[in-house]
Amino acid sequence: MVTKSLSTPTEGIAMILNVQGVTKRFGGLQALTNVTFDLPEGQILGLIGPNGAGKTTLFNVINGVYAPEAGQVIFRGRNMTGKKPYQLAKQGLARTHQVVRPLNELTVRENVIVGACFGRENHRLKQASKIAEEVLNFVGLGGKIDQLAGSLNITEKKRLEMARALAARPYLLLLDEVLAGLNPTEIEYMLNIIRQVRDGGITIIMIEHVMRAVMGVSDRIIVLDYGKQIAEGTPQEVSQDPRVIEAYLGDPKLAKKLMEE
Amino acid sequence: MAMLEVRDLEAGYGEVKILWGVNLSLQEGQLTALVGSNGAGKTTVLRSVMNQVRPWGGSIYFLGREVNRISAHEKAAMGLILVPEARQLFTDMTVVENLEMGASSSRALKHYKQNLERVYTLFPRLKERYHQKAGTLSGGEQQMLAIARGLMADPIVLMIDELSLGLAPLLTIQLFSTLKQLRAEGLTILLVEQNVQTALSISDYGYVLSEGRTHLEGPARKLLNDPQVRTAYLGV
Amino acid sequence: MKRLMNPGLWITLLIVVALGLWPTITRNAATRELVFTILLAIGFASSLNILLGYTGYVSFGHVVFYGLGGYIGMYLFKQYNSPLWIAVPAGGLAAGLLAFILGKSILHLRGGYFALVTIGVNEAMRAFINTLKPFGGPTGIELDFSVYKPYGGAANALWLVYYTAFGLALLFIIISFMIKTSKFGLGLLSIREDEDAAEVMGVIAPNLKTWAFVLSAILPGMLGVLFFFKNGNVEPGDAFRLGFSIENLVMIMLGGQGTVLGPVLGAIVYQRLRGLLLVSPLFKNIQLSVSGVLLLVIVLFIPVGAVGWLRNRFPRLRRVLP
Amino acid sequence: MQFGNLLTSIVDGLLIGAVYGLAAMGLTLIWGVMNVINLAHGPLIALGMFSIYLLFSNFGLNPYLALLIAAFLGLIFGILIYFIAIQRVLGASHLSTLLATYSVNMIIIGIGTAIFTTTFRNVDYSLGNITFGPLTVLGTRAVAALLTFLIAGSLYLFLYRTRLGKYVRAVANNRAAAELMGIPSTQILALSFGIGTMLAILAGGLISTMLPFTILSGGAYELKSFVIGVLGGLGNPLGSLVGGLVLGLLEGIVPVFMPNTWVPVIEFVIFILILIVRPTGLFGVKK
Repeated sequence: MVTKSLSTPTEGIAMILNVQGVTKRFGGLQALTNVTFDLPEGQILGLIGPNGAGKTTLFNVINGVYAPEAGQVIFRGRNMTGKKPYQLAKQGLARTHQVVRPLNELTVRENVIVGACFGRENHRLKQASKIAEEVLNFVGLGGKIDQLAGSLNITEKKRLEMARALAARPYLLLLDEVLAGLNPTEIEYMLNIIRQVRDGGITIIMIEHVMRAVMGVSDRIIVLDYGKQIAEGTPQEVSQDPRVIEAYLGDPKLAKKLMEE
Repeated sequence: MAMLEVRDLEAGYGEVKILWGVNLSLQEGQLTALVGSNGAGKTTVLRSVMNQVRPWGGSIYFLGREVNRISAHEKAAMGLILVPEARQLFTDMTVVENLEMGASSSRALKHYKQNLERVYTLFPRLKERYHQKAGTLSGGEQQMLAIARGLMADPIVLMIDELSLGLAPLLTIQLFSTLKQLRAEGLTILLVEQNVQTALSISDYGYVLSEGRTHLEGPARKLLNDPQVRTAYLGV
Repeated sequence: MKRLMNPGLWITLLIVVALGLWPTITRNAATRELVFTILLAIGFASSLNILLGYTGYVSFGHVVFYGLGGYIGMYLFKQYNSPLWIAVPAGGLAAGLLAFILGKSILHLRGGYFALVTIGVNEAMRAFINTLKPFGGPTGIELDFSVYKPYGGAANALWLVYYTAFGLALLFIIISFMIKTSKFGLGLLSIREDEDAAEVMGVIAPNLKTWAFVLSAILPGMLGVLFFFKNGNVEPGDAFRLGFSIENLVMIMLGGQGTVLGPVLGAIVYQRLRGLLLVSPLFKNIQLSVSGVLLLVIVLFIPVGAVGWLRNRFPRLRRVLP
Repeated sequence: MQFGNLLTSIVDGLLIGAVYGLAAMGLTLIWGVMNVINLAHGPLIALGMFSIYLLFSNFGLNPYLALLIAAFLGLIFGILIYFIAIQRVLGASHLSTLLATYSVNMIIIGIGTAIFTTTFRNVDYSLGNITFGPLTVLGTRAVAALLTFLIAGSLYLFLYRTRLGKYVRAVANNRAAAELMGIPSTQILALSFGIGTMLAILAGGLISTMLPFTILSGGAYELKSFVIGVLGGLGNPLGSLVGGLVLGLLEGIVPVFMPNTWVPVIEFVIFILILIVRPTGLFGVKK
């Protein structure tokens, strides 16, 4: 099984990521306000919140697409604030994108080879090709290996993004809505992959809207709303939190007020 | 007669199918809500109704006429107006210019003066800032301008995508009550929202979209208390 | 070197070898001149393809490397009586150096802005050399007939230049192929497809782009030396003619950008077509217009070029035609 | 150098600079509205020169009256080019739009060369000299600059005061939203290309009354238009006028201190530096 070889030694409760007071603005919009959390190695952290809450922006700050106005991102003990995405990739951070970004004119295999070649382990083409095959079989794309990435359907493209990220053999994996648009069977399949990856020792942060799934798989959950952390805890704790329910379904009091008017 | 009717709509991007059979029917003078979680395909419904995404299958009727192949600007000229997601204002142009651009069909031009006055009454803030560039407005003001621009087009049916997205609760209340007022004046409105409770609380009728299909429908108050809606969202 | 066993590479090389040996068989100076022009185009287009086709950056002013190389070579011939085997690499080196400096400063620009700035660089260079006394200013550098003496006279020197261009074209086709099938090349292709996504996967785009730029500049620099040595003189207007870059872009488009065979086929077809139009009494005067119509048809209807079209039409050819 | 000469040189530079600005306006309008770098701009300027030349030399028309006719023909021609060569590649890669416009360049230059050859022509028309104290300027230059300001002013009024002009700005700003508001964006884009072409024709026409030219002369003005466009902000047609004046001033002053041949070096180095540091131009709007 490929996940065995992905494992890295875990040392007690070492923190793989510390996000400290991260703040990010876009023009007048306050996208993130003072976001702070620590992530222990080997956990799955669920990141939830309504549309536009700043979840993807947080990912973009963690992996260096945006530099934050304030705060720090410490990855595996190193301050990586303001570093470029490729520098973080080389340090062992991989991610998938909310809107899939396949390299369309390259084959599925080549897409994954890019991940293996330029990620943390810096493989040669030949070795990378082997890794690509393994990882593609692991995510269930073994049969499409020589197709152009552009010709895959959305489910397959999501798996391809996953495979590309895994081929880099990261320490930390950021998953941005890998379940969105999948049917229940496909969601189950993907969750199974995610659990196996975690069991292989890779730490995961996942942004997800499919609640049943994220509640089932996460060790801990952070809820963002308007760029602020409004709740944090185990899935049970979070799902009981009135603020979370409010953030998702809207304010019942507000609704009542509107009805009375 | 239904003002806008969507039957078995199918659509997608590239080879990816997003909508698998959407049905909607807007009754005259009613406020209808289309709700659904992120990624359910709400925006795609609106985009295909306007032909910004070409429908793959199904039919769209506006005022009883089949309009599948009619381009967006012609539909707008007929009075079918979409206030798009993320506002899509003309950010380099002033507030009043944005409003002027709203009234670009000959239909809308006829009522330009009245509509402008009505919009300024609804949103006095816009009158104060009429000479400011739209891009420099706050999020709430931008949303007001987006709705106002839509109203300037003299809509017969007004569709609004994600009205409350990124807005503070107080502003949301304000805008929702404006919608109630417009409905009271007889405008037919389709409200597309992620925020279920608030959206359903002001609507007459509601549809719940899930995985590209209309999943549930019914009078808004009934849906509001339907446990299935909650399940569809939180999964708990 | 197993990957060198690719049939597509050998087809490409075979075509160029057959073309290159044609004047050797006919021993005809006119044929040689014709084929020399084609080989020049093959080399230039194949080099530019590394940047345009593999990396996805449109360099409109690529002729700047050709012109600079030409001037450096001519200066060495004139001032130091330098032999060809020093001047040619020197031209390539100068072009590579310029590309390196430029790469570090302009490759952060994307799309149209990059294309614009390369035009600006070419024009600035042309204007600068126009003022440069050691390079002869507006009149440029003219060689005495005596420079051809060490090569056994002008006739022999012309053959020598021809074979050098031939050899370099072959060499750079192999290099272009090696790049495309290497890890470096895969990095370039990923930048072409989606630069931001590539960086997220760890591709150090700024460095890779710079090296692609340098590699695409070296051969044009060397070819510049050969051409102007043969020509006997160089002037700013000839050395930095913007149209020359664009003609090469057209060849790449015609054959298929991003493929190894594409630029070669494109160069042959374009140059032959141009030759035919020039001698046709009907089209002689509007040769440029006919080429323009042709270009427009390609851009509007087959933007992937001939080889790209074949690859899309017959997916099996993807392996055979790299 | 005497003060009078310097002054004349500067004023001359400014007068010509204004016309450069007019030439750049068309280029930058098209860039701003549809994000296309029009490489056919130079030949279009040359067509402007030859239209005036033909109407003046063959029909004896007053050059300024000829300008009016040429402008109208330019508008129609531009709309035609849009539908034939541009519409299909809009939104495609930059290489596609660049080469599509370049193919138009080749077609015009090819036919133009076949008809007119590349010998120099000039519109033999004079308005005498105008003298103010130590300053003497050619009448045609003064009129050309005056007309440029008039045209720039009209363009401003069109874009900011007329409904149609506002549609152009709306489509440039957000094409999808314009469609949703009932603005027929395709027609507006075609019109914009027509206006951009018309401005090139007008600039060419004015230049033809000042300087001799060939069918290839447009190329130099196209390059200047790039420099001006970047100076004034690509996509900001009125910034072009300022950019043109700056360039003209530069061309007026530089020759006083160093050989004339340094002018293009300085121009293009400025061009490159601005692009590297601030690609949206000095007065550019952020896209």
